[in-house]
Amino acid sequence: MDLNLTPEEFAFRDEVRTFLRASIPPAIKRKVDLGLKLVKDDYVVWQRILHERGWIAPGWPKEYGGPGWSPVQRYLFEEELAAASSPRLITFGLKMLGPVLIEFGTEAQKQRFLPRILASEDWWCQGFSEPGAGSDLASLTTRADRDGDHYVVNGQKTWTTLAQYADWMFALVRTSNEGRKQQGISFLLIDMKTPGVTVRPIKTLDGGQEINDVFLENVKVPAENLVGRENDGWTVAKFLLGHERFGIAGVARSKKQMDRLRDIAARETKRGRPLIEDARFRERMAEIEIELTALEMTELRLLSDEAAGRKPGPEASILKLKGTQVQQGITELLLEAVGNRAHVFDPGILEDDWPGAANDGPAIPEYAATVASHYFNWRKASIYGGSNEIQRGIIAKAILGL
Amino acid sequence: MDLNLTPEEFAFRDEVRTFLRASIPPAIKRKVDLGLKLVKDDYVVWQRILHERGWIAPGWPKEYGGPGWSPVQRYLFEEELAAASSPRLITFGLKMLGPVLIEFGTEAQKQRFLPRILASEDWWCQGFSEPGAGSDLASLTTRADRDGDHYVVNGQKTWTTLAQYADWMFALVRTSNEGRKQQGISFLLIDMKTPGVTVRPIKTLDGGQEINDVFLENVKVPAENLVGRENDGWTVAKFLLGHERFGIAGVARSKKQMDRLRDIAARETKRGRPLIEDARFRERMAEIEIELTALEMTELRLLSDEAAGRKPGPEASILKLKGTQVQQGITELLLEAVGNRAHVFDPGILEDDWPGAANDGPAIPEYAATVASHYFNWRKASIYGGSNEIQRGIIAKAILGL
Amino acid sequence: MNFTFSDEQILIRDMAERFFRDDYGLEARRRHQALPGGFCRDTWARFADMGWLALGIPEDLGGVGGGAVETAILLEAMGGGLAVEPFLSTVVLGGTLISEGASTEVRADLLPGLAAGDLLLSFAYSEAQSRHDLNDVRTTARADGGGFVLDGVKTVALHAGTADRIAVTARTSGAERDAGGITVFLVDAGAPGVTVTDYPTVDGLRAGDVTLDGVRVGKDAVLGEVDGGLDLAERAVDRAAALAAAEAAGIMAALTRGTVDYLKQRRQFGRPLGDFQALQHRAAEMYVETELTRSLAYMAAVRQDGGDPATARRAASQAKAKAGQAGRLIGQEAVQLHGGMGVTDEMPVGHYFKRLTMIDHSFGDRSYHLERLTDMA
Amino acid sequence: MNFTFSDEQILIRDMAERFFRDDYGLEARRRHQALPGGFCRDTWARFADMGWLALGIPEDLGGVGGGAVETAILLEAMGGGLAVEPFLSTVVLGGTLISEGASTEVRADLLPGLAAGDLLLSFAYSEAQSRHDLNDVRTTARADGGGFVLDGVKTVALHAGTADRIAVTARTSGAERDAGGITVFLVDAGAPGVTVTDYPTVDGLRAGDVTLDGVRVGKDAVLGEVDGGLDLAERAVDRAAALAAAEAAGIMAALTRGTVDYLKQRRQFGRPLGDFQALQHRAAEMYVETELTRSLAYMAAVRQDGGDPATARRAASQAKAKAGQAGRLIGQEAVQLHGGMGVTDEMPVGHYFKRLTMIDHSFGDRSYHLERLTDMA
Repeated sequence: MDLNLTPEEFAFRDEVRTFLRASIPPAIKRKVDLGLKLVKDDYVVWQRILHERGWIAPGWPKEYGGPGWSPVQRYLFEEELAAASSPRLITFGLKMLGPVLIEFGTEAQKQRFLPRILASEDWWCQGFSEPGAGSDLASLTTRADRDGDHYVVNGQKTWTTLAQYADWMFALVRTSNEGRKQQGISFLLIDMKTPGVTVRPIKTLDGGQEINDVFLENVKVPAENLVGRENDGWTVAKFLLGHERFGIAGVARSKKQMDRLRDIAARETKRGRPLIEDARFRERMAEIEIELTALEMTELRLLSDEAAGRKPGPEASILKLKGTQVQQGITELLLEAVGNRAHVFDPGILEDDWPGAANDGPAIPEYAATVASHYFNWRKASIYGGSNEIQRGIIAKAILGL
Repeated sequence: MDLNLTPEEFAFRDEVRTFLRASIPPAIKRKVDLGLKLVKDDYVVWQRILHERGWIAPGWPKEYGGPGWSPVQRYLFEEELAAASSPRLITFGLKMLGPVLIEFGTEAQKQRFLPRILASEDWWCQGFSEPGAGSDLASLTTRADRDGDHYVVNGQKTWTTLAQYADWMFALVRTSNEGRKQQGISFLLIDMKTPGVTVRPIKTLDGGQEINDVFLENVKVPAENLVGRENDGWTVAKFLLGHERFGIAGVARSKKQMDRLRDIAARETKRGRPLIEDARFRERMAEIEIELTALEMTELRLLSDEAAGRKPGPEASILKLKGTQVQQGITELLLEAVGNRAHVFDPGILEDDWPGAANDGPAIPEYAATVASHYFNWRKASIYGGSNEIQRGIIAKAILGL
Repeated sequence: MNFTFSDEQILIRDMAERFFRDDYGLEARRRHQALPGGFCRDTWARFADMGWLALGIPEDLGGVGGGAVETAILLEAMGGGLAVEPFLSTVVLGGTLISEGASTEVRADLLPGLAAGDLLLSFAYSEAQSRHDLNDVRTTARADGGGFVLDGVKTVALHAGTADRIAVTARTSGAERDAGGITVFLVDAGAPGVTVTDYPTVDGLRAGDVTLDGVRVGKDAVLGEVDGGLDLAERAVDRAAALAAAEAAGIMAALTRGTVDYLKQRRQFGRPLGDFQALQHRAAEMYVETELTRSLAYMAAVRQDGGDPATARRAASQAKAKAGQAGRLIGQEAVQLHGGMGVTDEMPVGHYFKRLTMIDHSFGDRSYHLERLTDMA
Repeated sequence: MNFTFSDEQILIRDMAERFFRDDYGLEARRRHQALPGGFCRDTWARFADMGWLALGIPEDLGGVGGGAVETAILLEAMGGGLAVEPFLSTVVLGGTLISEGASTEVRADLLPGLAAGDLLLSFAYSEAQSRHDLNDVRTTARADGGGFVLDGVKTVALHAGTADRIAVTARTSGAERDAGGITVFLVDAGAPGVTVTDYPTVDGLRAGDVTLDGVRVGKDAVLGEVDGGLDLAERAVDRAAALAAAEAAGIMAALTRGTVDYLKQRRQFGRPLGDFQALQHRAAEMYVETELTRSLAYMAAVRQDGGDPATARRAASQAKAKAGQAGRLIGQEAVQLHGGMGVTDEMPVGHYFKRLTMIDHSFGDRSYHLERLTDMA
């Protein structure tokens, strides 16, 4: 047990830090720092920079283009990404489909899709949730009927994040109604340009537009786009949802948000003094820092297990559950920090090219403009990717045996 | 809507206050103020004083010996009782069995038992819980078999509060195994001196001894001691558990405990100043006072409904649920207030005649001696009389229709 | 002592609930928000017709009497109805300032118009540095001839953009955070030197920043006492805090109801969500917290009318602090229990959640009121 | 960087867990409590045999080396075993003070005895007025000839009644709450003028008040620097705080396990309690909080050995504050989920609950450590 970095780990961190800080485009950094809307191009530009350096897929095996890092190196990379104000890397291809294809894909599928994921040439979205199948994912009803060398897909997916940018969707579809509902599900890759695919945006409570309905009407999908065996998609889905614990706690980003909170609290005033000098506010910051540190140490314990060869287990549910609580706790403190400026809504922040708080605009400093939207928007964190209720159920059943 | 007292209410309150403060024996008051152990005699002496004044059973109809007070008067009386450091009045006869007999008892039962309850001549205990039937009360198995003009009772009751003092027990027993488990239960009055009744104390985690196992072995109970009809005891039990909302929130006593907390916080020091001047501690006191005030106002709303003729409904679950949370919250603050003196355990406080903290004893002031025991002991409040889980279930089902 | 509504109060409640159930709703709200000024003038006129704007105004000035409890009843209904109209700013803040601070002439001049729906008001007491403290005033009012000249910038004044008159706090003497030396002025929104930057708020209402650049007002613009305006301003804001707690209670009740309905209707794992005990218990907590907030809100309303000022202040802070804590819990739980539907713009839950959240940040947030209670006790 | 136990550490853990599973337990604990001094000398000798008392002591002084992580592993097991022996007071507090503060001669004189189980220690730093602050010292030490004369009363010193030597903080200069001017002395428990009032604590351990009435000690009784003892005292207490968090984590794990077992076995309404989702979710929270506390406890242990003092202090406070919050939650939930059984003296749950609660009130409670973090940041 040693919490200090080795000299090699120090050197690695410095190398990563230097590169990331020098390479991130300032316009993208500004958007991330202020919590502004990022558009497709922002993500793609940045991901290609990382790809060129060979760092876009830290979790992939070396033979498929991963950098071959140890868990500690991956942890340090996540830290430095966040510290450098990197946008979140879009996970659908890199952390979800990529590993799935490496595990279950045919050689042809791997050769066709993996390089394009690494190069951010294809934007993937995830077609899992349906209007009638949220937390109870296996009750999905989108149908894929085999017709010669094609499947014909009919149904509706919802809550499909950033589908408006997507070239492809990986989807769970029902190919059989026999047996338990988990049986009869298949994992299919769908070209979003296929006739019959319609994307309709869903406006969220913060005014943003990240999620969508995707309607699938007689969509013809070549049978070669089946991943794994027909009717065995649940196995693929479980692998996808369970295999990746890196980053699901969001520790590095929460640390960055704590920096932001400290920065804002230093600018805001209370009774004529900087808010950050207020003992009560500091205590609430200390409380959340305890939770964040506990979360980080727990993540490190699990990573150490993994480095020692243990398979990822249901303990990762702690990371998702507590991670979102910490993230949401920080958004609450940010909201409180800006006082009654929290009311001010500048619709411009939802636009791609917000110039910043105009001098003659409402009395909201640039740093405060997105705080309320962020608080509202981030309630989704404890709902998606397995809600906190689902995570508690996993812990109760898979760990405690209840 | 008027939160001020009318002149008549003021006069009533003054009358009650004057009498209670003049009448409470100082030795009893001291025990209550310090949270020391009360023995049977303490309760009986005090209850007889109230009985002589005609105030022992505020909830009873006038014709049975109640004072005929309005809900507001009863509320004021509870307030003044607590403020005068009255022991809790023992509820088994006064608030449980009394109203049951008035509603369901035969004339002979009323004449025999009610006057003795008023005069504290009989001490009653409650024989409901069993080792296998806690929150799921209706699954009780203690059997009463009819044998001529008697029942023969066999089984075990547990968690029987103050059974060691009891002359009589009212018990739920199974007289039939047919139908739903709620059917086949009868409500029986058992003389504790009957052969076959054995009381065994259960030590609680605070070291005290308030609860007991009661073993019933071939106990002969005259059939005339059946209350209500045979196999209809569940109706009686539901009436007993549901009819009394006065005082279940414990508002008056919690106010008294807040006074005690303020007193202790004024004596304890932090960084060379009285603890009560510490902003962080004050804030925690303010938080709990908000909850206590909210609880009190909610109780008043419900009492006003009752005064206006509405029947008590499931809303009373709020009072029990929140009432115990407030009480337990105060015990937490008391524990924190005394700092590391909380460790000190003086077994003498469990004795009847504790002389007070001796000058050459451990460095614990008299006011702090019972604080930790009280914290531990009071965890029971959210378990007995319908646990908080049961109360949430009642709210979800009976109020929200879930 | 009693906690029951009078027949008249029940009438007000039933009428208001009926109005918001039948004639308002999420679609109407969206339409109102899109109108100039961000609310519906016709609806405002109906408020006037129903006597809602006349509450608290004496009958000889066009009012209907009544007090804070009646207003709380209305606001609870408005919470459930998600109203966007400038009721708190005009009737509660503005109305209180004029009723308690204005001369007989000014009252007679303005209150009938307020009651009739012809006069819209705003109270601009906040400044960029002031956080929730009313005594932190940099805006100055310099005596000049018989009147005053006002200079400064006030921020986040509710419905300032549509107000005909704007009450402002300004410093007539003393240093920035002194309790003394503050005066409340009623300024014509169209007066030379007054600029209002109007903007939407995140909860779908409107607010504005008010710039005062050498604005000249007469002596008759003073509400309350010169240099002694802080108490008047705090009374008005305390009243708004108490009544906002009632609005919050109305929202909480709507969210609890909506969540329970959703749990009953939505099926997962082969049965309604409402069958899951963990969710039942959480819905029960929402209900309990709603009732506790409601109790304190009405207590606070009662305490705002007459009686001991310290009691009124404490009651307002208790109710508002409770509304902040319970509102956060209930809002977050409602969204969480609605799952993915909870974060969409389509369902009412998100709109309730936003309004409830912003009530916490209006008239002093939970932290502010807790600290105030701590200082007070 | 890694967070894995070495093979040797795993050995220590397995041995300790086996000992407490096979050779300890609630009945043994009751027996030990009833013995003179409130613990079992034979068990203490076994602790010595197993090398537990030699942890942190150099090999040439009879020790086995090792550091805070090994000690945390032991304490986690002791938490699960509900041990009543004076390990924290003798090995952690006393051992640290001597190892870090004593002269080479005194260390060579005392540490072998400590490792062998022949020397019991206590650290009396608390006074009636001091709450959790180590700098609040009224006990005086007056220089006299080559030595000092000590006067004062120390309170709630863990296991003072059985200690052979008692370390005390006393003021050699400065005013009551000054950080400077405090000196740590190691006093013979049998020295003239030393009186120990020994009493049980609510969690089944023992503590004592120590009266010093003109107690004469030599210069060699000083641990650390004259007037500069606060830092040494705080290091010892911080180490105890960090390791008490590990003990707390062990208790939390035992409570979570015990509660889960109870939920599986106890039937209500025709099925095991463990089938009820609301209870499942609460058990899951207990598990999560246990793991978070354990993570911080080991972090804090690692940080106590060498490295930056501010980092060590912060880590100790974070772990102890977390143990306080999580301990309260888990202890209360365990009792509640055990229902009526939870408040009896018969089941282990109540004893775990009491010990866990009192850990919060040892070495600074949650409020103290939060405030310290607040002052520090």
